[in-house]
Amino acid sequence: MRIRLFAAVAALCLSFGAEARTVRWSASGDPNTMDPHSQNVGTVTMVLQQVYDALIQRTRTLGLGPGLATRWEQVEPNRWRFHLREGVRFHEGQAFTSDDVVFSITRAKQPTSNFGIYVDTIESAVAVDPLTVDIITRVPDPILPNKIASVFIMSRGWSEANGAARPQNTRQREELHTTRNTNGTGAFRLSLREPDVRTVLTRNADWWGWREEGTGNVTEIVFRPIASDATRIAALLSGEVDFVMDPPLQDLQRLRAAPGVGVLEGPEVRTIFLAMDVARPELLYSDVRGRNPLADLRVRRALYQAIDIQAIQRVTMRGQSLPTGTLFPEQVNGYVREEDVRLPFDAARARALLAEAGYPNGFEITLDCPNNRYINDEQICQAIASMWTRVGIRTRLNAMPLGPFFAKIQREDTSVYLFGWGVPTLDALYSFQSLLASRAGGQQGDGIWNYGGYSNPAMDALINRMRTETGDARQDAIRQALHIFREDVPLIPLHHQMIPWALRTSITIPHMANNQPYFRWAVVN
Amino acid sequence: MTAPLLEVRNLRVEFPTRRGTLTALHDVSLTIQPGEVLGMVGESGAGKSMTGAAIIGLIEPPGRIAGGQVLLGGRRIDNLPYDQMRHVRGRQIGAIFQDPLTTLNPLYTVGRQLVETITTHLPLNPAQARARAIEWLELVGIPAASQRIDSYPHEFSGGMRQRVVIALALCAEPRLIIADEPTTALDVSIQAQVIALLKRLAREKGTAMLLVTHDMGVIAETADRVAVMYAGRIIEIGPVRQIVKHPRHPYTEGLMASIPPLDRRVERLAAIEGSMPRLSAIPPGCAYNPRCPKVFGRCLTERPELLDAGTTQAACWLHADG
Amino acid sequence: MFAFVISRLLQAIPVMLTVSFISFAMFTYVGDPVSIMLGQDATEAERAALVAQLGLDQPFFVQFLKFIGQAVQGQFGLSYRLSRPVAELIAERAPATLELALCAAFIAMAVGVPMGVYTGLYRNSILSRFFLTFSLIGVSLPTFLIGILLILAFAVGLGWLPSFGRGDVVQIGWWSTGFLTVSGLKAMILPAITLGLFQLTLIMRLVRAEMMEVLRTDYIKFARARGLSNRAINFGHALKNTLVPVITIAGLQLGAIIAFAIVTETVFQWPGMGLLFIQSVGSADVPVMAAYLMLIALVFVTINLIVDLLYYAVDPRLRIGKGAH
Amino acid sequence: MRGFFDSDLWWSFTRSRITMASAVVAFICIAGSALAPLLAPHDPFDLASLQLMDAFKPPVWTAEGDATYPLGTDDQGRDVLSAIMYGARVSLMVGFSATIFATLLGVMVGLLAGYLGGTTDAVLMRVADIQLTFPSILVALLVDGIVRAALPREVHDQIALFVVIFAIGISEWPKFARTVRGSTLVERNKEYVLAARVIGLGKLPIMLRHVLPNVLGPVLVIGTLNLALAILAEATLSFLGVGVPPTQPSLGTLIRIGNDFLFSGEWWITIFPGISLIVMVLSVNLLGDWLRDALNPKLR
Repeated sequence: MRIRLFAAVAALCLSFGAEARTVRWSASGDPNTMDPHSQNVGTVTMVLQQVYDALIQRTRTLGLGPGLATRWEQVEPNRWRFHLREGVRFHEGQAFTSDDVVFSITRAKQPTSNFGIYVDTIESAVAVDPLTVDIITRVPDPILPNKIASVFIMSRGWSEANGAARPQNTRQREELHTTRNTNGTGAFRLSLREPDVRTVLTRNADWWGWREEGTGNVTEIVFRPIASDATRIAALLSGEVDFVMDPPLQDLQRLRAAPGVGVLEGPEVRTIFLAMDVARPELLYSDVRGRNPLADLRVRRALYQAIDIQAIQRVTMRGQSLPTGTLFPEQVNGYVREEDVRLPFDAARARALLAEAGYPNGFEITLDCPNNRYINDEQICQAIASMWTRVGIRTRLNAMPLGPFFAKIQREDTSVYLFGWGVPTLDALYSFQSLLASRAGGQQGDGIWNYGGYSNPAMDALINRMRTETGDARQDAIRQALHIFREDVPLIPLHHQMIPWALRTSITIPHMANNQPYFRWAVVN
Repeated sequence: MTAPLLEVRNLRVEFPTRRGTLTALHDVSLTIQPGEVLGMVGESGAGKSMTGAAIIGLIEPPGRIAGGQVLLGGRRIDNLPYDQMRHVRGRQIGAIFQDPLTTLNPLYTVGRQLVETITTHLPLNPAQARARAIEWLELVGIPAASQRIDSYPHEFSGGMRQRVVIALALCAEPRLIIADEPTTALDVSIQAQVIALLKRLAREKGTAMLLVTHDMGVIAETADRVAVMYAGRIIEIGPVRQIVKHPRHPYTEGLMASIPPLDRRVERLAAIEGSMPRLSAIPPGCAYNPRCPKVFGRCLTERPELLDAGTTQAACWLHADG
Repeated sequence: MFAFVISRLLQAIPVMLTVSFISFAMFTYVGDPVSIMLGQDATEAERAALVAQLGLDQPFFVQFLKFIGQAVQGQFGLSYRLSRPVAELIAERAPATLELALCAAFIAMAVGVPMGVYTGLYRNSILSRFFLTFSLIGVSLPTFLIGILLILAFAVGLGWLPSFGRGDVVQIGWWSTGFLTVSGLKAMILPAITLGLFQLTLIMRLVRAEMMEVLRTDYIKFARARGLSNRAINFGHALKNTLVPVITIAGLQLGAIIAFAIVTETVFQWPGMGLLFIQSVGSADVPVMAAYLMLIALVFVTINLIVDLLYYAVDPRLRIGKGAH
Repeated sequence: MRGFFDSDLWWSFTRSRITMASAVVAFICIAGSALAPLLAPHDPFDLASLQLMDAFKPPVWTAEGDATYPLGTDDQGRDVLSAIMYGARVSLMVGFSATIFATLLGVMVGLLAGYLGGTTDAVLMRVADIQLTFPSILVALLVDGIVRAALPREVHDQIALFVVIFAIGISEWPKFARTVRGSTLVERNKEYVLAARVIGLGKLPIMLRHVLPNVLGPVLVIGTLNLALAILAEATLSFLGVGVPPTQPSLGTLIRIGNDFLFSGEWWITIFPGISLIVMVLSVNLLGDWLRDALNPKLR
């Protein structure tokens, strides 16, 4: 009897030892929905990509690997065929079929979806048989797989049964079943969701991917948002949290020194830059009347050369940035090292350029800046405001939270603003198309984030070539576009962000340049 | 002469203030025999109440007894530690304050206040104490005492409340009562009843009493002897009849002249000119000299001690060689 | 007794009406719900349809009555920020705030009253001076600074206590409690101290002032003259009379604690109503603000009622109604 | 003035070393912040003078300190001492303005209620009672929240300072109103008021002449203690991020910003503003305490 009891206790201990592998994870923001097609925001994706799979999944090196599709091919210029994985089931038991893929792609195309950019070229999705899907595009789309890797697959039956056949419309303040519930095929399932408080994910033992090489042992993920930087770091240091995705830069030194805590460093595929209103005849927020100084290349160069990027890198970013002179970092397909050259920091030259352009006494301008979106965004803006003021461009800083900031720039109610751009497709076109293509007359998705109104026919032509051409011809178009970017200064590039992650040394997880933790590869000791 | 119940010798009370020390009582000496009623009169601020408070050791800080002695039944009590003095208060010396509205704790029933006083001092259990409390309420003339015992103070009228206070002061059967203006706050119609009650109980129980008042009429009716205070000193002390009929100190004379006589009509009452000096501005010599109609040279420079003046003692140079 | 409660309840009605009016005004006129719900590119027809649908074209009083009707049922619509029913959001967070407030109030009373009594009784002792200095510093320290310093010392420096959140909670029906787990209790300590400290010093100073006032009264002097023991005088007569006004203020302070929880919850990321409220103020989430206001008003009215009843129980003068004096 | 130095107030002032010390400290705070533009070693608002490379300099007495920046610099190379002086200026300005606003409003309402009596009195005091039920910080937050929701962002930023003053002021007036009303009621029934009315003098001038002097003491005490509360309220609002605009940082704003650097070793960015705030509020509180004791003979 006693022996049996002992054995039972021992077994219990063992099973605990073997199974309870919890990662307590924190970041400043909480996902504002659990709907996989509603908000294309990192804070939402970081949770949902644990729960939902896409047809194609990112590999550890951000390459493309099989996901719910085991292989795919471009059968015609306008038609891609995906062969689906067999025997996959959703967390609530529904079998995964091609019908779900068709449904999910259609859902992502709905107007209430925020994922349009990933499905913009798609005409339709057709189920060929239960395990084969064809995606038909309006134009040949060489980078469709890159985009489709960001579209999560839902169950048609579950979504329709729960009245969530279209994505939640966050603009109209509605709540759908999908706002708080999930039903994916992914490595983890959502077991508790308390918005703003905590989100608990538990291991989906049936996930198809566990059989593969290099998967981890995490059984439970507890995510708690902690908005205050100081509190978040205190929680990590005191052992209440294991993994902080966005540690404040000023605390890195201390975190590195703390016992049991380490910092994983690495670049992010995100470039921080300043965008300017170059289109209006007169700026909205400036004292210059009758003309737009920012339309003048000399003024743009003056603004550029007034910025001491090294100081920002060293002091404001504490070394956690890669100053750049180009539009995207080297991980992105199309990167050209020769074009990644900054105009040098030269305050005297900046003043001279201003005088040359007819502003010997400088002018006044308002810099719009988010204060909780990018790493040290407001501090960067403060530093730039002071640098610009020193060469005569008296800068008023208008820093605000992400929500109002995005609303403001989307109204084009701005003259200069700080912005950051990540490239989830890891292809140059995504950046050029969104940021620099003319807004008027272009294709869907052109210039959707080009709120400065930059318009250059040469650039538009090159972007069109990127869309359809392949191989060296395409690379040549990218090279030329990057050269125009460098010469014409449509945006003032600052740096690529580094994204240090802070975590207990008992945890290993691959650092990803898309700033997404993939807990399927995490190991807890 | 029997041994006095209370003897106060050269009592001196001081108040340190920011502008130097004020002396509230100078050299106050008096005796009270068992069963005797000593009246104490004087203007407000003369030190009457202070004397009473000093005797039961309840001078408010920062005031303190700076000199002299208080003896009760031959035992010195002014220097007793708090816990021993506590057994003197209530048990040996009872006290009655001026305003019955404020002397009773509003949150406790009168019964509870009586019972706690009784059980503090007498070896009675709560039930016995309660019975005793009811007796006392009856004794002081509270109608339906056995019911009213559970009433709160605010449920009684002013006169009734003072009766409750008297019961409280007497319930542990002290040998001396210090009654500090017990009727001042009451309606005139009730004053006489309360005084009569006090007098009757004191006599029945053989309790001595220090009756502090500024009402000479009450003194004349109740007291055996009278002490007159002025500016912190006793300036005349003697049997009540003598003081009333033949005051020896000019101040006492003035005081007596201000009493409306009951037996004849007068055109106007004599009032003493001026007012008592503040403690911080007592003139040299006799403190009464600025107001005294009979002032002469010596009064301005030397202060008179209590001198025998016939049947009383008076602190006045008029009796220097008397 | 019954009449007393009824009269107090009747007095609460204008308060609640006023507050609901403010809420309603906020809800209706601040932040233009139509624009918020439709976005900027809506047509005039769409606007008109929504106006009719929301009943915004109806007379003012009809709207107000409807608002009250819905408020009574706890319906405040969806949060602009979180797209979830406001009532649900608040119900989820209320237990956290209430538990925190109760703990803080307990600390404030359990420590503040004895300290106040002590400093009132022994005015010049060294300990009293120490307490008084402590209390002055206490009222001069902003709550958020206390919280930051406590985290720095006990969470980061010593690592004894958690720095944020509620720890593990146990769900009892709709109520989530942190009292039943070790981590929940540990998580409570720092926030409760932070929140309670300011109130503690207030209560201590109040009790001290009242105590000194009471000790000067005639009935205390008379009690001394009756030879009662110090213990009976200080802790019976004096304390009981001191506590009458203290109950009132302390009751009101519970309200203040719930309000100040906003600050503490921000510092400690305590998932309560205060944190929800401050996030709503930051993003102009009017439905949450309006609902929070109503709820707080309700809590305050309730607290006031309880305070009155306590008063009634403690002070016999109130029991026979007015005109007793 | 001689009368003042003769008075009990002055006497009790000279008796208490703590009070004198706090008066000196309060004076230094007020003078230092009022004259910040003249006294501060740097102008923290002059963007052109900021050198990013000078950021995060520790205080002068540490190994890497720089005499140019006695208390070190913040993340933008701003001199912490100057920032504190300018910040205290905003804090005190808001505190004083809010308190004066509350005092004027409270005294006016109190006089009116006490003087008019009847329904006006009942209504005004009921409003005060209701508001007193709500903690002032909540009222201030609500006022700020409503204004924030009602006005466009840009407009709100421009008037944010006034919103904060208004919000804090409006949350504190009932205390004043109650005190003044009480005194007014007492005075109203005094004989000289009745007499003056009989000879045809207006009641209001009498009330003003006689009531105001009588309530001056309590109002001064409440006002002083309230100043401390108002400064704390402003700091709290600014710490919560809903207070003064970031372009005019107060001590609370500085603490909030510095809070980010508290754990990373750059403690001076938050500790010095924190200490300044505490010292300032403490000295005002001590003065208020002394004033209350000195004006309230019962407590002596």
